[in-house]
This record gives sequence, C-alpha cells and structure tokens, in this order.
Amino acid sequence: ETLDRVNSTKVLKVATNAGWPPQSFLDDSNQLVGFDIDVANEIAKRLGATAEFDTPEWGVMTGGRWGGRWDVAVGSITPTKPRSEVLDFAGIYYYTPYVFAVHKDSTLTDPKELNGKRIGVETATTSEEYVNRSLVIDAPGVPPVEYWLEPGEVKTYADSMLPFDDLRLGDGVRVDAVISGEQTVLGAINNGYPIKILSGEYAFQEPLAIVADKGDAEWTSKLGETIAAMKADGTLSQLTTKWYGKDYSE
Amino acid sequence: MHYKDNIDYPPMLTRPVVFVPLLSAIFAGLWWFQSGDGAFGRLVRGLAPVAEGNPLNLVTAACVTALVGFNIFVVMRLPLRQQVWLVWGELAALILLFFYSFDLSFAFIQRKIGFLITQGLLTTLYISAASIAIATVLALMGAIAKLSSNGIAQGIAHFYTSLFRGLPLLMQIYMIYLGLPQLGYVVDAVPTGIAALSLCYGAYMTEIFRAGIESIPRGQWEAARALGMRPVAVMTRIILPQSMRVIIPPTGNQFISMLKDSSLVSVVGVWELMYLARTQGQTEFRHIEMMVTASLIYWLMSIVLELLQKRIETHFNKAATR
Amino acid sequence: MHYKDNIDYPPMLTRPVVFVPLLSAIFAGLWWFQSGDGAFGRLVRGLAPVAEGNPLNLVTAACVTALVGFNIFVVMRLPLRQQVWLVWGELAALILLFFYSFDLSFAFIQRKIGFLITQGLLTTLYISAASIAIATVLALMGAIAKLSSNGIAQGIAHFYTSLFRGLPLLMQIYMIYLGLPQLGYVVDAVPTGIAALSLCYGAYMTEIFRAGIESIPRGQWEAARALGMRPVAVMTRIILPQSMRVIIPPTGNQFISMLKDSSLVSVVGVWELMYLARTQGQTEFRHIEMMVTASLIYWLMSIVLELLQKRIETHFNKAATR
Amino acid sequence: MTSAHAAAVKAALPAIEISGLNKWYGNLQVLHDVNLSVAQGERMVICGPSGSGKSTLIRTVNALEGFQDGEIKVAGIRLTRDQAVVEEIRRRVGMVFQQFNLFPHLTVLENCALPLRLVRGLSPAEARARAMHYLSKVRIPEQATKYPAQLSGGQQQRVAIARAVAMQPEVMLFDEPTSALDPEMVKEVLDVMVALADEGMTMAVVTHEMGFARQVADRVIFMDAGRIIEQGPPSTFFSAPKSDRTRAFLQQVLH
Amino acid sequence: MTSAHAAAVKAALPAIEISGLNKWYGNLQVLHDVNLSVAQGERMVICGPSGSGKSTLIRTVNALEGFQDGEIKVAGIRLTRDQAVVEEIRRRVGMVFQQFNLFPHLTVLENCALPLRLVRGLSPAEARARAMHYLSKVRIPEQATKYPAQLSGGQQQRVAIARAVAMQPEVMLFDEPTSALDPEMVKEVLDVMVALADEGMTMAVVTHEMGFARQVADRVIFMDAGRIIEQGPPSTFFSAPKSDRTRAFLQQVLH
Ligand SMILES: Nc1ncnc2c1ncn2[C@@H]1O[C@H](COP(=O)(O)OP(=O)(O)OP(=O)(O)O)[C@@H](O)[C@H]1O
Ligand SMILES: Nc1ncnc2c1ncn2[C@@H]1O[C@H](COP(=O)(O)OP(=O)(O)OP(=O)(O)O)[C@@H](O)[C@H]1O
Ligand SMILES: [Mg+2]
Ligand SMILES: [Mg+2]
Repeated sequence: ETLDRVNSTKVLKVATNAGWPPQSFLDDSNQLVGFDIDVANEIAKRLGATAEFDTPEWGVMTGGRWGGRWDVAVGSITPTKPRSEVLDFAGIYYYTPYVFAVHKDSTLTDPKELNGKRIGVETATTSEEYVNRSLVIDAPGVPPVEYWLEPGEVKTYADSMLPFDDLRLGDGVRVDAVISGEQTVLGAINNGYPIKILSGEYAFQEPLAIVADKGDAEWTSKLGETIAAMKADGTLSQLTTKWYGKDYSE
Repeated sequence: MHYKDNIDYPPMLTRPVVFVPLLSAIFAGLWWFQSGDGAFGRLVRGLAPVAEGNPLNLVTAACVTALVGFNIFVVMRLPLRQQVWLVWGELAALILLFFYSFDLSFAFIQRKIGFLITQGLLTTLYISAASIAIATVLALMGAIAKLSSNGIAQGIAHFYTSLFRGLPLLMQIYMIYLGLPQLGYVVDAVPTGIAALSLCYGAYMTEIFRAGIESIPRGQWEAARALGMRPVAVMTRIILPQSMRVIIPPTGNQFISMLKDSSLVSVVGVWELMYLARTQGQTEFRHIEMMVTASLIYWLMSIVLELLQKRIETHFNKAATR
Repeated sequence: MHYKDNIDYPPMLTRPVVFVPLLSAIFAGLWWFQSGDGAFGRLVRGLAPVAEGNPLNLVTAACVTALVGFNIFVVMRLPLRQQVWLVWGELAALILLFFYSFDLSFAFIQRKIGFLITQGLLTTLYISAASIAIATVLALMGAIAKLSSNGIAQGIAHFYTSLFRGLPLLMQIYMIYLGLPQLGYVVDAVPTGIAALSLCYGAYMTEIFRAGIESIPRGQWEAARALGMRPVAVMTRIILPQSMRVIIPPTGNQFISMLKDSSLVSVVGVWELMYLARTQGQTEFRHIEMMVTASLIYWLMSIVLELLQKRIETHFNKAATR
Repeated sequence: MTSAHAAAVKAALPAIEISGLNKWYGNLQVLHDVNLSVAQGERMVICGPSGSGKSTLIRTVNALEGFQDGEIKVAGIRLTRDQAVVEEIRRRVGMVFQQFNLFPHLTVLENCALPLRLVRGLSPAEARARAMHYLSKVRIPEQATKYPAQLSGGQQQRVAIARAVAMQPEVMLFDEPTSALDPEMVKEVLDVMVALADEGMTMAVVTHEMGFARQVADRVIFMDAGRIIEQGPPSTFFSAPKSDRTRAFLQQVLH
Repeated sequence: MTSAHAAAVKAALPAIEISGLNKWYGNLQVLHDVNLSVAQGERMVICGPSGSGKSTLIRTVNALEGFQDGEIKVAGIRLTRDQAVVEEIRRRVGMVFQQFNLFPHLTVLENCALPLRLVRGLSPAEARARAMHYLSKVRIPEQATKYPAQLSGGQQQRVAIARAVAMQPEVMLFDEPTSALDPEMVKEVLDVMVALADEGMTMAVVTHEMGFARQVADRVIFMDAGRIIEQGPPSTFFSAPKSDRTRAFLQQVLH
C-alpha cells in the first residue's frame, strides 16, 4: 500500500531529527541538512519521489504506530531486538563507533583504567545499554558486543548535552568519563569543550538502520533493495565521507 | 447549585428543545466524521455485521446516538449525587477502554510496574512533597512582602515572581545545576530539583496567596486591629483562614501540576516516575505501555490530592457567608 | 500595605535589631561557603590582589557585606515606588551578570536569534494564544457546570477536571496524536498541540473560575435575582465582574505557565521556541547560549503578561470594598 | 386612613396571601403556622423583637427563602418552585434588604440603572434618567458617580431604596429601610414611601419606627418567636393591644 | 446626671481630646476644624444627618482613618503614626462598627473569646466564660455556637457589642449600636451600655436614639456637613437648641 501511495503522490514522507549534526540539523540558513537528509533524498529520488521531512520526538518516531503519518524514518536508529517488535528494519546504512571521552586534564590513558570510575551516559541510548550490559544488536554481520567495563557508578542524563557539560566542569567533578558516538565527541571538542577521546579501541560499533512502520512487507523489502543498491554503487560510502570525513558505511 | 434559588429548574436534558438538537448533533457529527471507519464502527461491525460503506456509518451513528440517549434517560432518574458518580464512572470506563484499545502488553507492564512504584513513584512523591512544603513557605513570605510597605521587600518579591514565573523551569534547573558550579558551588541532582521546583512554584503561589489575602474585605482587618490584635495575629487568625476558601482551589492546581512538573528533574539524572517510564519504555520500545501506566499512577495521585482538596474546602466552607 | 493601618512602620532594615543580624548572617554565610573560591572571590581578586587561602574568603565576605549594607542604606532614602523599581533593576542586573558569567558566544546568539523569533516565538505565541482563548471558554463552561444542579453536567465537569488535571500534558498530547489515529482519526501536529493545551489548561482554570464565583457573597446573587434579573445576566453582569479580582491572579499564572508548557508540543514535531533553541544549540554545542536566549525571550513575554495582568487588576480593583 | 382608600383596599384581590406557613432551619422552627393576607394598595408594618422571623417571613414572599409547609400567593399566583412562576413573582415584587446588598463594582447610578435596562428594558438614557429621579427623591443625586464603598451607612441604605423603588414593582418589601438613617432622613424616606403608597403600591415594611406605623400603616403585625401574635389597625394596636406580649413590647418603646 | 458623677467627670484628664481636626477624601472635606474634649467617664452622644461625618470622626480616634490636619489625644497620649502609640491607643479604646464586621469564619462565641485570649491574655476557659457572660447580657447566649451568617441582623449587632465590650476598654466608641434592634432590645442594649457607663467607662455613641441621648447622655453633639454645629447637656440641647440647623433637625424627629 505504502509503495502504491508513494508512487501515486510522488511524495516520500520521512521522519527524522533536527538537532543531530552531522546526521541532520538546521544549517545557518535554517534548512535541514546532513547525512540522513542526503540519504533520505537519495532514496526518494530512486523511488521517483521527493522527500518531505517531519521532526517528531525520538520516542514518537521510534514507538511505531505511525498511523500513516510517515513512510520511512531515516534517523540513525539502532536495530535492537525489542525495537524489532514494533518497527521493521529495512536495512543497515552505516555504522557509528562509540568512544570514551574524558576531561582534558585527566591522567587516564587507557579505556581499561575506567573500571571503577563514574561514567556518564544519555538515557535510553545504546551507550546506556552498553554500560548496563544489556545491548543486543539485532543485525546480521555485526560482531557481538564485548563487555569488559565495570563502572563504579553510572550517571544517566535525559539530555544528550548534559553529560558533556558535567564533564566540562573539571576532571572528576561530577563524572570521570562519558560514552558517546565518536562524531558527537569530536563535535564537542571542535566547539571548545575541554575534553579528549581516550585512544585505543572503540567501545563498540553501532549499526544504524532505515526503518519503516510494522506490517508492510512489500514496502520494507523495496526499501531494503534501495539501500542495498546505494551501498553497492558506493553512494553511501561517498555520503559518509562527505559528512563524517571517514567511510562509516562498512 | 452554589446559589440556591428555591427554583426546581426542569432538568435540562429532558426538555425536547435541548435533547432533540443534542442527539441530532451527535448523530450528524458521528456521520460526518465517518465514524464507521473508527473504533465505534469496528465495535458495531463486531456486534452486527453490516455491509461496507455508507450504511455502516449510518448504522454506527444511529447506534451510538441511541446509546447516549438511553443513558441520559436512565441517569436522569437517579438522585443528584448518584448521577454525578455514575456519569464520572461511565466516562472513566470509556477512557480506560480507550487506553485498552492501544493493544498494550500487560505482561510488560506487570514486569515493570514494581520498579516504577518503588523507585519512581517514591522519588516523585518525595521531591514533590519537599518542594510543596518549601514553596508554600516562600509563597507566604512573598505575598506578605508584596503587600508590605517596605520597598526593598516589595522589590525583591516582585523580582522573584517575575523571574521565576518567567523563566522556563528547565532553565531554572540548569541555572542551579550548571550555573552555580560556575560560581564555585556544586549542587547535587536531587537538591537541585527540589530547589528549582520550590522556587518556581513558590513564585506562582505568591500570586495566589496575594490575591487570596486581598480578597478579604478591609473591615475584617479593621475590626481585628481595633480589638487590639497584633498584625501577625490578625493575619494568621483572621485573614488567612478566611482567604483559604479562595486560595485552596488554585493551590490544589499547583500541587497537582507540580506532581507532573517534578518529572523535569530527570534531566539531571533523578530517577523519578516519568523518567523511569520513558526509559523503561524506550529500551524495549514499549513506551506507550509505560506512558499509560505512569499516567494512570499520576491520575491516581491527583485524585487523592483532589479528594484532600475537597475535604479542606468543606472545612473552610462550613461558615460560608450569607 | 494592602491593609492601610495609619501607622508608619519604621523601615525594618534601618532598625539595628534587624540589620546587624542580617549583615552578620550574610557575612557568616559567605565565609562559611568559602566565597573566596567562587565568582565573588574572583571578582575581588580581580579588583585587589590578595594572598590565597582564608584571608581571601574573609576579604570577599567583608566586601560583599559592605556592598549590600551600603546598597540598603542608599535605597532606603528613596520614595517607595523608586525603591521597588531600583531593587528590581539591581536584581535583574545581577541575574544578567550571572548569565554573562557563562562566557556565552554572542556571535552565535546573534546568528540564530532571528530564526528563533520569526519561527519559534511566532509559533509559540500562536499556539498559546489559541489555547488560552479555548481554555477560557472551556473553563467558564466547566465552572458553571460544576456549580449547576444538573447531575450529568456536574459529572462530566468533575470527570473533565479530574482527568485533564491528573494526566501529564505529554500523555494528553500522545493520546490525541497517537491514540486518536487508533480510533481512525488522524490529527495534525499543531491542532494536536492546541487541543491538548486547551483541554489541560481549561481543566485547571475551571477550578479557578469555580473558586472565584463561589467567593462572591450570596447576598449579591439574591439582590440581583430579587430585582428580576435572569440567571445569565446575574452571572455576567454581577457575579463574574466581581469575581475577576480573585480569578485574575491565578489565571495570570496559568497564562504565563502555558507559554512555557506550549514547548511540549515539540514532541510531535512543531518547531516552537524551545524546540528550536534546543536543536540549534545541540547542533553547535552552544545549548547554554540558546537556553539563555530562549529563557530571556520567555521572561520578556511573561513580563508583558504581568503588566497586562496588573492593568486588568487595577481596573477591577477600582471599586475595592471598604 | 381615608375611607376612600379603605374601600379601594377591600375591593381587589389580595396582593399577598400566606396560609399555614411553617419554616425550619434544621431543627429550629423560625415560622410557626403564619397566616396573613395583604390587600392591594395596603400598607402593612411588621414589628417584633430581634430574631422573631420578620426578615425570614418577607424573604419567603419572593422565594429568597424556601419553606417546608404552607402556601403563598402573590397577586393570585401561587408560589411554587417552578422557574416561570418565581420569575414572574420577582418581576412584580421589589425588595430592600436589611444588609443593603449593593453591587460594589458598580457606581451608585449604575446600581440603579442596570436592572432598569436589563429587566424593564429601558434604553440607557431612560434608565439613567429614571435612576437619577429616584436618587434625587432620597436626596443623594450628588453621590451618583461614587462607589458604594465610598458612601456612609445611611447613604448606602438610600441607594438600596432608590434601586428597588425605581423598578416600580406592584408590591414592595422593605426590611428595616430606615435603620441606618437619622431621624430627619427617616422622615424624608418615609415620605417617599408614603408617596409610593398613595400611588397604590402594596407595601410590607419591617420596621421599628413606631411613628411610621402609627401614622401611615393600614395595619400593624406583631411577631414573636416565629408567630404572628397580634394584628390590627394602628389605632387599636397601639392604644388597646390584646396580648400581654404585645403590651410588654410596646411599653419598652422609648420616647 | 447625678452631681457626684458630674464631679468625677470634671476631675480627671480628658479621655479624648480633639483639636483642629480636618480630613479630606480627595477633594471632599468630610471633617471641618473639629474641636472636642471628652472627659473620663463622660457619656457623649453624637447625632446628625446621614453623611455628616459622624462615623469618620469616631474612626479617626482609634486611627482607623488617617487625617490631614489637627491633633487627637487619647488618655493624654497624642495619636501619631507611630506603631507603639497606635497599638497602645487601640488597647484602650474599643469600637462597635456600623457594619458589625463580625468574623464570619468563627462562631459567635469564638468571635468574642479569641480577642480576649490574644489581646488580654486570658486562658481559653476564662475567655469563654467572660464571652458567655457578655453574650448573656445582650440576650443571645443560646446563639453562641452559630456562625454570624446564621443570625438575624439584630443578633449580629448584639454579638458585635458583646465582642467589643467584653474587652473592657477604658473608652468605647459605638457607631449606631442599636440600628438593627427593635425598641425592646434597644432598651436592653442601652441598659447594658448604661451599666458600663456607671462603671466609669468613657463612651462616645453615634446614635439616632434621641431617647437614649435625653436620658443617659452627659452631652449631645450635633454634626452637620463635617462640622460640630452645637453641643450641650441634653436638657438644654433638646429644649433650647441655639442654631437653626439643630432646631430643624430636632423638629423632624417623629414621635
Ligand atoms: N472612601 C470614601 N471616599 C469618598 N468619600 C467618602 C468615603 N468614605 C466616606 N465618604 C463620604 O464622607 C462623608 C461622611 O461619611 P460618614 O460615613 O462619616 O458619614 P456618617 O455621618 O457616619 O453618616 P451615616 O449616618 O449615614 O452613617 C459622606 O458624605 C461620604 O459619602
Ligand atoms: N441560616 C440560618 N441558620 C440557622 N438559623 C438561622 C439562619 N438564618 C436565620 N436563623 C435564625 O432564624 C431566626 C429568625 O431570623 P430573622 O432574620 O428572620 O429575624 P428578624 O426577625 O429579621 O430579626 P432582626 O430584627 O434582628 O433582623 C433567628 O433566631 C436566627 O438566628
Ligand atoms: Mg431581620
Ligand atoms: Mg456612619
């Protein structure tokens, strides 16, 4: 049905975010731009339609039961087992490495030294599940997550910026380290936050998928084909390089 | 009726001028909005299979209208108190049915509700209760300062209500949690939450208390002062008890709304009810379940507050003026 | 003083019994909390370099205390109105200084503020104004229903206030935005927001209106009815105008708080002020800048509402009872 | 009482007819089997000790108080709890309250003019003119733009009288209309009332002004503890009271 | 007036001394150069037409109204805007208001007992006992547990009197204390007041009860338009009024 509608109206209704550089954000002329936006536009193009964007809250977007408001969500959503009960994952389109960020003055050099320290994470994200050892990624071809971290205390925030703000107060004032996506941490550093990434291995690699509402198998597989094609002809690799400076498509 | 008039108004809904247009409006509305495609339609189709299309809309509209009419007919035959409770109950049942229609996973709710209550509800209650107590004290001080003849006290009180009503509560939390450390004072999450909530609600309640105090006729103050009572005694024994009738309902509003605004302190990592509901729901993509559960818990809490409010109001109304 | 007493109370702060303990408390407090390490300390160190450690705390505390004392001394010499405004202004300056101390990037604010206002502020104002209007109508109907002798109307009104005060506003938005589609009716984001805000605030305001109406002595109703006036005329010409004195301050509260609660509609993707501030801030890790900017805009809006409230109050107070 | 007046009084239907009226507040019975008939154009004075039920009695006539038992008819209309009936009776019956019950948010002039506009359908200008006319009659035209809270007690009472009388009802109920007035003003206000009476208005006046009762009333009613103890024309009532209770009451009246 | 009483009146410091008092409401002058001295134990009656400034005058004595010009002394203490002075004067001066101003949220008994506890420091039992004593004096002990809204007008007025008198102040100001009372009750309340006067309490009574003025007052003051027009002992005041205005006023008094 969805496919028919997209074909007839030539409009692809996309749910995404507006505050996540470089995936999707408002540029200085207040237009939505970013990696997710480019991907969505590309998908629309390949379906012979134009993309129309809407920015519902994360919880609304990822809660399913869209009531036909959106055809697809291109919002860097991680495919996990419980999520697959309410949404259909059409395909993985890139991966994000997660890193440990510490204050500039921190004497720590190795992630392993974080055992017993206070770790800050944003609530209801894969980083929180990672520290709680409950992260189960439901995607083929992704290596299982290795858990070695034993945090002394986990501080959770219902806001993505607050962990960094607490870290910025000084080494060990409120937290010792923050787990977050590499791009987010680099963004913070670029904007003058006095923090650094602990070099060494990534905490884990997070696959990100394009999502459709549950129940329209034909549409999901059509989306899946489109993504596979975009991956195969290098479009995705080109787009990740454009926005992230690295090829995150593998 | 608050103002009894020694008139038995004919029950509105039994007058044809009222109920014919009312039921027609319901019927037309249902038809117009194609109720056949909605939940009512599905219900009707479930009960008596009908052909698709327009007739379904018609039948649905007719059924629902008839049901409403019959219900009014039955309710009107009861004494007043029972009418109120019955209508209340019917509507509550409808809402619960509405929630039920979301196709919720009760297993999931059952699994999580214990934690919601032991951790979330308790934190919410603890933070709200502390904030309510402090806010009331602040409000009383603020109101008296605003009505005083001391310019500095008035200035501070006006600034206080202006700032803390004007800034978003979230900003106040940030100011205390992130701003004070800039000045050299690090505050923990829970004290931050209580401080922000108290300051914010204290500002709102200052205005309520002020209006309540001002609503008492000047003669009361004069009589008490002329009898030789001290200003503080006049305030606490004569003016405030009388102004309670006016103060309590909007204060009840504030208490009820504080229950829910206390959820904002979760941004700094306090695990209160709403936060747990959201996170527990999000991790397993069951946030509708968790939202509904949390909402019902909030509703229960506010019903308790409402009943409390009613009792206190009755107490202060016992001598209502003639 | 609201209750004028024909007493010139000696200005509190010039009595030694008050100001000696007050200033001592400020001094002790500052010392105790090691103000030397904080912003004040930095300020003092900037002005006059002193040795590190305890003396700095002492000097800081002494300086600040002296400043406060001097300020009180100066302010007390002014007429009352000027006292109020001066104190207000000083405190506002302090708060702005506090915001300034966050080391904000004004270039960034300048770049974004235009869009915040043209898109965000307008949306916020539009949604709030629509909701305020609808909520007021709902509240009036609710209050009259609650005070009526009609059991069904009472039941519905009681249920309405109970449910919509009891459920978190977020849940109400979800119910309309996600729940109604389950029943077959898809509603857009902005109508959802307006509907939820109106219903929720209408419920709170119902209680305020009810209390206001009940606060008018029965004699007023009797006199108007005995003169032959119809119930509707009595309500609109006699009772409501008098109850405005009691209704306006808590209603002002609600309007001011609605400005900020309207930000909740951003969950369904409406780009109002707070949403834009948050997302714009996140994009460049300048969310403190955006929060402060948005907060100041909200504050300005509520100051406008406050002044409006004051004018309306003055209007209805012109005949204050003796 | 001129005999022509007396004849007119007899002729018509009674303006107020009360029979077998009983009223309780909780357990306290405040009206005991009251029977009373007031003829059209009659001037009736009700007196009696404080708390004897005088206010309660006249407040039942225009349905401001309910009652448990008995019957009241006003101009032949039986008072029920039906809305149309009550509205009709309230249009015909005016009342001056013991506590004045002025509208504090309206000026003196508006207090009088608003009901004229809303109930009698006068234009704003007509209403103001008629209001001013009656304010002049009670000697406070110069207070017209003040608010009730800015008036002295006696001035407030006069506004209350002007407001009720300006409605030109068939029946007027006065509840101690001169209590806050000085003797001089009492005289003037009573003169206004007499003028009304001469226009044929029926009046029931609760008052302690025995002078007024003696000079103007067609009939005096004495109440005690919720009962009508004695009634009669002032001539016989004052000179030859039948009951001991009345005699005791009248003896206490200071001169 | 017994001559012993008159001697006592003369002996002491004046209880109230008012000189050169002027008061305006906005542009309206309501008190014109009022000079008045009330001796200790004196019983003074103030009368005059409605709106002449009687209430305003006695309300200035215990600082309920401010004034722009002049001087007031109570028991030798000069009334200033100083807190201690005002509190002291209010402890010595009691007042019965024209509008009663009962506390609607307290029962009749509590209305009387609460100020006794808070101001006179009586124990709850003592306060209740004394309150009941004065409620009996005004003949409403049986209404003690009711709320003011449940009383008739006259009953409310008697509560107001009991409440003020129970405080046993040195000076009592009465503002039309019998306006809502029937003649019988007027007599009783006036008897209570006379008993107080005989105990040496100074009284200033605004009243239209010329009978009371004649029988009990040591002096009668006549006010008009904010001025004291005439004053004197009742004997000469009533029989030989000096000014035309007074004469006109007294002529209107109905008998
Ligand atoms: N707040 C006020 N503003 C303006 N004028 C006022 C105010 N209070 C009283 N007045 C005026 O002052 C005058 C004197 O009032 P006051 O109450 O002293 O009269 P009074 O002699 O007690 O009359 P009454 O016997 O009717 O009680 C009146 O003309 C009244 O209208
Ligand atoms: N709401 C009430 N509840 C209980 N008792 C009441 C109520 N209202 C009046 N009463 C009692 O009813 C009796 C009659 O009251 P009413 O006001 O009719 O007296 P009245 O004759 O008008 O007296 P007055 O001359 O003092 O005004 C009084 O004893 C009073 O205490
Ligand atoms: Mg009465
Ligand atoms: Mg007066």
